[in-house]
Amino acid sequence: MSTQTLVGEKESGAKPTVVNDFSIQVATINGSGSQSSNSVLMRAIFQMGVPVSGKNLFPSNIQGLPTWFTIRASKDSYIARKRDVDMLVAMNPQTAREDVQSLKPGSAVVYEQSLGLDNVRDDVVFYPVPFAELAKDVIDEPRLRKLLANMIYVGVVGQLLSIEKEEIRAAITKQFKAKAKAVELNVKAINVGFDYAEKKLTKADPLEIERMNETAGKILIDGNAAGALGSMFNGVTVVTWYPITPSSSLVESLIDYMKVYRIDEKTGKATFAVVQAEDELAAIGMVLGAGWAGARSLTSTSGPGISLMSEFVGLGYFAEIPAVIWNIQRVGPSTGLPTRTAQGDVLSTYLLSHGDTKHILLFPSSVAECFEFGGTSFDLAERFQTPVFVMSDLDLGMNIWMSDAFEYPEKPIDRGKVLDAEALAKVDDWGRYKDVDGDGIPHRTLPGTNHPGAAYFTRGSGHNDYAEYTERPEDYEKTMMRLSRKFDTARNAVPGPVLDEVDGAKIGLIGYGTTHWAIVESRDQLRNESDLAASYLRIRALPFNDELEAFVSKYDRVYVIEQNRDAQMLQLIRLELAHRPELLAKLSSVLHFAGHPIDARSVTEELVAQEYPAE
Amino acid sequence: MSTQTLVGEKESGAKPTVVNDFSIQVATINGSGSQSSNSVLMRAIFQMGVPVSGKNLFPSNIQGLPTWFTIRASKDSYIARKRDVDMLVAMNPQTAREDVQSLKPGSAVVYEQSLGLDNVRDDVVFYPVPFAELAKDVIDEPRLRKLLANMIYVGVVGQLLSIEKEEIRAAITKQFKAKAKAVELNVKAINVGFDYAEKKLTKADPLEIERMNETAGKILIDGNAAGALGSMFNGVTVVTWYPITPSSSLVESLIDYMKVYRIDEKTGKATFAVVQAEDELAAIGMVLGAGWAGARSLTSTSGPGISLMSEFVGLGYFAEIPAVIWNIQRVGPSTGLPTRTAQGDVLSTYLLSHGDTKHILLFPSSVAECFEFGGTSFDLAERFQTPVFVMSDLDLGMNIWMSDAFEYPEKPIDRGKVLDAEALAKVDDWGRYKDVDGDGIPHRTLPGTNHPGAAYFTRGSGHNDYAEYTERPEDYEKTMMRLSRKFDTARNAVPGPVLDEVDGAKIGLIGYGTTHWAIVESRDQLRNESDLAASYLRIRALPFNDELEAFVSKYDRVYVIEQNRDAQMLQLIRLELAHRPELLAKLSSVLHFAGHPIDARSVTEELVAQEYPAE
Amino acid sequence: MSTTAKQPPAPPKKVNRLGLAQADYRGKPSTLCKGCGHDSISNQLIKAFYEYGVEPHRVAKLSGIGCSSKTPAYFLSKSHGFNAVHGRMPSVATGAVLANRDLVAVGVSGDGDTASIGIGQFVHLLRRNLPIVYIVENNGVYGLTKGQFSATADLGSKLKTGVVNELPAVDLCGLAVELGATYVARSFAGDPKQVVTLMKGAFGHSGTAVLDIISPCVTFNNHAGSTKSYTWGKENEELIQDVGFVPFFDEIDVDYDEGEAKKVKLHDGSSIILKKLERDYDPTNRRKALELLLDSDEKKQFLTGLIYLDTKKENLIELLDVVDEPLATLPLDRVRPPKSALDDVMESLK
Amino acid sequence: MSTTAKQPPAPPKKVNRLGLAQADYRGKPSTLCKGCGHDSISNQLIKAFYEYGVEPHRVAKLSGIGCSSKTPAYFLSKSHGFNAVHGRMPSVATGAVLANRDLVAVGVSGDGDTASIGIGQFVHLLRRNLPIVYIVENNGVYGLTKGQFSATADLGSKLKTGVVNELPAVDLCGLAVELGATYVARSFAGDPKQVVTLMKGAFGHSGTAVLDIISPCVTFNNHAGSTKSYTWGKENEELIQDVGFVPFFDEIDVDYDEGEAKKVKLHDGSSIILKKLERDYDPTNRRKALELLLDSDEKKQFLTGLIYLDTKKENLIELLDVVDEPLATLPLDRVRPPKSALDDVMESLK
Ligand SMILES: Cc1ncc(C[n+]2csc(CCOP(=O)(O)OP(=O)(O)O)c2C)c(N)n1
Ligand SMILES: Cc1ncc(C[n+]2csc(CCOP(=O)(O)OP(=O)(O)O)c2C)c(N)n1
Ligand code: SF4
Ligand code: SF4
Ligand SMILES: [Mg+2]
Ligand SMILES: [Mg+2]
Repeated sequence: MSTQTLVGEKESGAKPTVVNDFSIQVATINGSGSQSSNSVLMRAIFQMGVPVSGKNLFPSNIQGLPTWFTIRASKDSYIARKRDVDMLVAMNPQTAREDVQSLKPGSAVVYEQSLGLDNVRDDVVFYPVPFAELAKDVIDEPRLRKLLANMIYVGVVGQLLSIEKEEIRAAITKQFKAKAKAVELNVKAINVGFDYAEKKLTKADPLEIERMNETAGKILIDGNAAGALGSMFNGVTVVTWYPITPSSSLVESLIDYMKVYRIDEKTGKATFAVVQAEDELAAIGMVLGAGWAGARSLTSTSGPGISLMSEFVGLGYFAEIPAVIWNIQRVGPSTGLPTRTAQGDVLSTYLLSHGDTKHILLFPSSVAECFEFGGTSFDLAERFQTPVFVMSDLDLGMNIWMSDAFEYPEKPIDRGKVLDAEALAKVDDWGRYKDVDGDGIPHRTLPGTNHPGAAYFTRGSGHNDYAEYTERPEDYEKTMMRLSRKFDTARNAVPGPVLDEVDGAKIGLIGYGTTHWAIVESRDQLRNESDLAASYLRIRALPFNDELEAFVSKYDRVYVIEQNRDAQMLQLIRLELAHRPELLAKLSSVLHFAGHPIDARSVTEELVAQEYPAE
Repeated sequence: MSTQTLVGEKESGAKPTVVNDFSIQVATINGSGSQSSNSVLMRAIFQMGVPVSGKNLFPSNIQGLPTWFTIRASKDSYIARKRDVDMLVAMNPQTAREDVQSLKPGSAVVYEQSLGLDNVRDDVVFYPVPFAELAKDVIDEPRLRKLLANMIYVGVVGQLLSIEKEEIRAAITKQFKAKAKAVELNVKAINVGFDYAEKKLTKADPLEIERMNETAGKILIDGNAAGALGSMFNGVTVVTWYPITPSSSLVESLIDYMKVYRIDEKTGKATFAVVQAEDELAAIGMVLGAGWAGARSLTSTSGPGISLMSEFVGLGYFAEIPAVIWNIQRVGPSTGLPTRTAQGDVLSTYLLSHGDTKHILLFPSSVAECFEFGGTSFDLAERFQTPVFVMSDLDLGMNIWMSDAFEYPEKPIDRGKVLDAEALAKVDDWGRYKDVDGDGIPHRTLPGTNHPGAAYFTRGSGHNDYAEYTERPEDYEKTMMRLSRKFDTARNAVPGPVLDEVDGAKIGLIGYGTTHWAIVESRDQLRNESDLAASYLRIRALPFNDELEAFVSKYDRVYVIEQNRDAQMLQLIRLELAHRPELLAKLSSVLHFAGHPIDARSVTEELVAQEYPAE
Repeated sequence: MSTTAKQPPAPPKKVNRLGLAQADYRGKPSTLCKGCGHDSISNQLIKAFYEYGVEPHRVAKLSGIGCSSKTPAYFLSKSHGFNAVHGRMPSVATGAVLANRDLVAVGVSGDGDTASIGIGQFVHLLRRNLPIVYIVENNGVYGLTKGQFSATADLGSKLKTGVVNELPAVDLCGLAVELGATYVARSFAGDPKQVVTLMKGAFGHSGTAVLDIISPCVTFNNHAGSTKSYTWGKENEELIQDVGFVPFFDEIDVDYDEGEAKKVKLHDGSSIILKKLERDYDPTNRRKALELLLDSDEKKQFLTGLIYLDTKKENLIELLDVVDEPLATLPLDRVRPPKSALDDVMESLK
Repeated sequence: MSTTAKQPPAPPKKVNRLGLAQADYRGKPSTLCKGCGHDSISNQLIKAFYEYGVEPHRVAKLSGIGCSSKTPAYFLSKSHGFNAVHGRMPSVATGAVLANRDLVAVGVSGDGDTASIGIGQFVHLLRRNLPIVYIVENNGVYGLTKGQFSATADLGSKLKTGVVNELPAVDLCGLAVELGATYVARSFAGDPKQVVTLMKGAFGHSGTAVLDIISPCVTFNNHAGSTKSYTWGKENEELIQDVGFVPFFDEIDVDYDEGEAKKVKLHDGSSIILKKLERDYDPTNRRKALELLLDSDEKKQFLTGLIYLDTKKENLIELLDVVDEPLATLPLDRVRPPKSALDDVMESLK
């Protein structure tokens, strides 16, 4: 059932070779400084022209607990998580035995010699390395030795996989920028590892990195940084936040970028304001205040923060105030698993707040889409005068993804229906909440507008077309029906689904967000291994548009693939298609919700099991 | 189309008489002291043995804005709102003309003479009364005159409707308890009104109150007081709250009752603790702390408070802590219409908090059920170790309903699976979150339990069977699947739906909460006026059990009747029945969501329109 | 010593330095109880804005939820207003000022809105020294939800229902001085001269100006159970009980001099003691201000006047070093870096 | 003046007045960074509980979210623990104590948990004088989310990232004294003698006891950019930057006398000045306590010791006048009034 390509089997008659198609997992302890080693290793492979992706599985603490970083090399450019690990670098005594146990036969294990792992099993390849000892050759300072031991494994692994030393050196230079001493010491460590492997280890596994040309022009970036860039290049001016994993790095990246690229040349002053709020209630309150006053304003948070924002978001919906909220989803409920990924907030975010509320949600699948939605989210928030959520997740937000370089946004931004003093002068009988255009979207003015008729009173209580307080049933009903109409208008204004249909396919797959990458790969597996063609619809936003119904109509069975327990998107699809009950019987779920990013193999197995149920 | 019974038409040949079947609406200004007059009028009718109900439509301010109090007398014991008003008492100059305009022809209008309303239209009966003038005969003090003018209209209306003076006097005595001076002054006012009507007004409307015997043993009470009583008689010990309309009176009643009935005889100390919290986040936090420590603990709130509780409620779900939350729903979103009724929080409360969460919801329809669910909510919260919501609304909570007297709860309360030191000693290898019984419900211990093995650590982060911190996928999945199982167990433990099926009916109606009373009446209208038999299922809780599916299966068309814009319960029903798509086509909605309580006539009209669509 | 009824001032024929009449600063008719202290404060705001001469379109009126929080609808109809959610106005105001630093932000809140549910946001607003005039219409109760105690209710005070407040009052001025506000004053709604003066001072200040204004709730402090209850209520106790009748009161009006202590009788017959700061009091000494507040607290007096002033501390907008123009309306070319910037970043990620 | 490494104390063979060994008060192994001040405090709690002789089953450990808030798992395994949501532990603690007044409530929080997101609940906890020992493990940063400033960060302090804190620090002891806590102390995690003594005093107190304990974060205060940075870090600045490496530190240990001021060097090379209260200082004078805090603030010192004590004020449980037994476990016949009561009520509604 493996999709790994075995090369060279024929030619040499010797051990098969697995080229550019495997995962390396480094098991360490967090806070031990292995992050840069992992980056260097990944980048070196990337520089060899081989597509890579990196996933960090880290604990919710700062130091001393197990961490696994997995680098996937994939000649086919698959960048989802690969379920099986092919090479393990076992540096963590706490988990080493269990880590080794969980490998599939034939895997390779590089490990700290003193851990004595070679007695754990005999169907994997062991490469013992005395890292601690070797580190002494690199540096005297005992604390730094620990650090450099990590760099030594990069050397060892590099040698075992035939990664060119020059590329590792280049990666180090990139990692440590211009810091000569650091570069020098780390290169020294790499060499020690390389030499040791060359002299003392006998290659006995099939894994190999071979130069390709698949990464030219590509970048490596995490989704949070990409979202930050997208926001910066689309005019964000007010940013508020309260730190929470896995969302903090979005704002932290944004600050870093804006300090460089958003300082006014003439005055040296900032064209933005960032405030670390006292909590998420304050963060969203500030965003709404700023949105009301006309700024492109965003905040970024995760589950607990979303829950805390609930009351204010209802105000945003009802009083019609633009706001952008990035929800970098993590595993809930409650504090849940703060450093694990999920798509568990779809329903609760869609319906966030009491009363009849519904919100626009965007689901980026890629870092490029994080960049793109950095702008889309503002355009929609200002056009529809409502909170817009960008539903990313920990996997997308914090892991390292390969992507085409982002394209510079050439088109102007959409600031929606704002009347300035001049425009207002031309309007007869303006009312803040009047639906003049029939699309449910009224016209607004900004505070500070120098026109005697510009002022209006914003409130979360009952209001009429002129923003006056009212408790009249007919006024309330009118406002609520207009809000419904506005939401309908949004159906065709939000990014529509992306379709990839296959002639003759009997089944359809529906995915969204980070599920995408496992689906892409799984479709290939299904076709290649089970001769099963599957069309694919990727949802990019809520509310749905009609393409969903058309898609489901076409296929015999449609699987909604998502990362939560309760099949949350499937539920929304059912509601959307309730007027076509005959379609509902076609729908079922593939769920993956234990905190690790979804992988293609699990999807494929589940789909095959559902398509060909055992008698 | 009127359901009013016209009596005496035959006998006298004179004007038809409408006996014990009409609504009286008193239009005043809030803060003007008309509340007690309205109560006296309603109670007098009640004491005449005629079923009554009272609905107060009041503004969200304290003084000076229009208020309408409507008393319905119904020989058939209909206690829903009646859409049309039959007699208007117009005391408020601000709205008098509009109020008169909105009457149906033939209605009666008692009004302050100086308002000169008789030129507004000529198809209603006008009874001008110089209330301000008359009040001078009652008392000198100018401010008190305003008050007593209100009591004078009770006399006028009483005389016009043939309410026995004795019963009004008795109602006054009840209202003002033993306060001799107050009773005396008010009785004087009544007499002035009575006399005036007798001497100066000519009865020209058909309305009449005639003695019946339909209220013996009945009580008049609002749902909030009923819920308070139910809680008090079922062992509530810790109460926390933050004032918010329309929920405040639940806790305020509870305090009043407990101060009398829950003071320890021997010590004079309270067997309860009430804390006014600083906000709803604190209120729910206290409830969870108390529930964790073993108390029956409740809080009461409305929409904005529910939204603020979102984060904590997720903790309650995931860490499995009993809590009872009364959601006295009002019109949302946001601040909405704080003094208007709605059923708009069904979806958001059911799914409250981020991540995969679901909660038990109870939907009382009557004051008797508020009383009953005062106990049921605790039994369920403690049995299922989870937050339980009682979904009342402003109409039920704050209006005056007639009911059979409540029955004393004889059966013991269910405190769920709690292990004390003794029980724990008999348990082998206890784990806080172990599913020993296969029902998904684990066993808990309370802090303070004197047993070395009793302690465990409660957290909203990942935990295993032994309440230990874990980030392991398999532990997380196990916990989440157990929580799902537990929720399934609840399906048959919560109050099941109440069925009233009619032989030969082709359509079914589904209602819940206060929709009930309009449905009861509408079913009679449908049968009597349109020969349309309708079976009825009243939902009393979420999650559903299988009776829902069975019910929908039986009928050709099923209408879900509710008071929100988005057909929230219908959506949940669709999801529940998604595995039987053929049932979905049967479902449609009757919605009523402008803030006034739903009435039978509107339901009937809508159902007839949907059943017999115009060509 | 007497509290006299006050007539609403006749509209002046004059105009201010902007050529606007006082009427240009009016709002919609109030829907509060007759005699409510909050209405006095609205009138004082109208007067202060008029006299100070602020362009209405530059003002942003912000509030939370409560009777007090409704008042922004009752003044300055020509200014944008934002009635937010309960207790969270400070964050909304912060966002608005970040977006447009040219706005003159006026926040109106109640003691429940600020000291109960809102104390967290209030504390952090103070720390940030956001440029805003923040008025607390302090009546010690939740007016709009019918008279429960707030966190500024005095220890031992008693509700209509007989409930006694057993918890200490939060001193908002003390908090404000301690936590970073740079203009801190206390006054009484019935002292228009002082209130208007303090308001105008606040308009001129560029940092957080807290005005804690005692503003009696005529409805829910008028409890018959109090031994000091208002004569009329007392006599007719039996009658007015339970009927939901809200008697009309006239606004209280006081006038007293610097350094003077004045006992003011409230509608319910109870009284409070106001003590006006001496004319030569130096409000720039933080330590001194805190000590004075402790003093007056011990003497059960309300110290009125400008208690603390710091004109040197940078406000939030200055700290953030943003451009001089409103961020909200910067043109695209100033908020979208050039293509070369993206190229740069992309290069570094390759 | 020197800060010396401290060995974990050897487990004593002795037992306390309840016949329990110190080991009976231990918790699970800590997962905090080596050298974290919070671990010192956990050990001090173990020692204090042991020495004071509290039955572990009577203790309820409560916390919010943060590195500090994790610590209740690391002491007293035989006590129930509750790790609530971020910043809202006070309400959970209040509920638990209301339910069972026999519980000895120990709350552990961080400065972010208490002074940022949690300041509202903290203020109201203080007002209520809930019987609880409330420990703030104060490091001026958000440890668990990787080192952002909290509201107790000192003005002008600088993060690893170079960001400078421009906002004034909230003085939790000042707030506590002002708002109603009845036992207020400050200490330093590296001074076990003083901390343990203050903890034992707090166990004996029946009201809100706030212990503001300065507890350095070895990881996120160890910024290479500081001019005072720790020698080792300084030398190898280039290397350790960017790598996510968390160096191990030994816990800081100090010992100094009453009345003494002591400069303590922190892991990052910066230092703070602790000033121990004089032996004859009388903590029962609120006014004096507040003035002292102002003094030490002006001198940029941290005043350590028992700053304020009020043994007379009723705590929340006493105020509520509840029965002596835990409410949670009252038998049904004491919490369900008799049938006659319901009959009464029904009669009144007829
Ligand atoms: C989240 C939330 N909780 C409760 C309420 C109900 N509520 C409205 S106003 C108010 C108190 C207002 O008191 P205060 O701020 O002192 O204003 P006042 O009416 O006394 O002027 C409350 C509790 C609400 N609107 N929102
Ligand atoms: C509602 C919410 N927002 C944000 C977070 C993320 N978070 C976890 S701990 C923490 C700060 C902890 O700081 P502090 O209380 O000072 O504890 P320390 O780690 O420094 O001991 C934050 C912001 C969260 N868990 N919940
Ligand atoms: S209830 Fe009190 S605060 Fe509210 S308007 Fe009336 S007098 Fe003013
Ligand atoms: S990050 Fe700081 S506060 Fe957290 S455990 Fe490490 S040293 Fe302690
Ligand atoms: Mg108030
Ligand atoms: Mg901290």
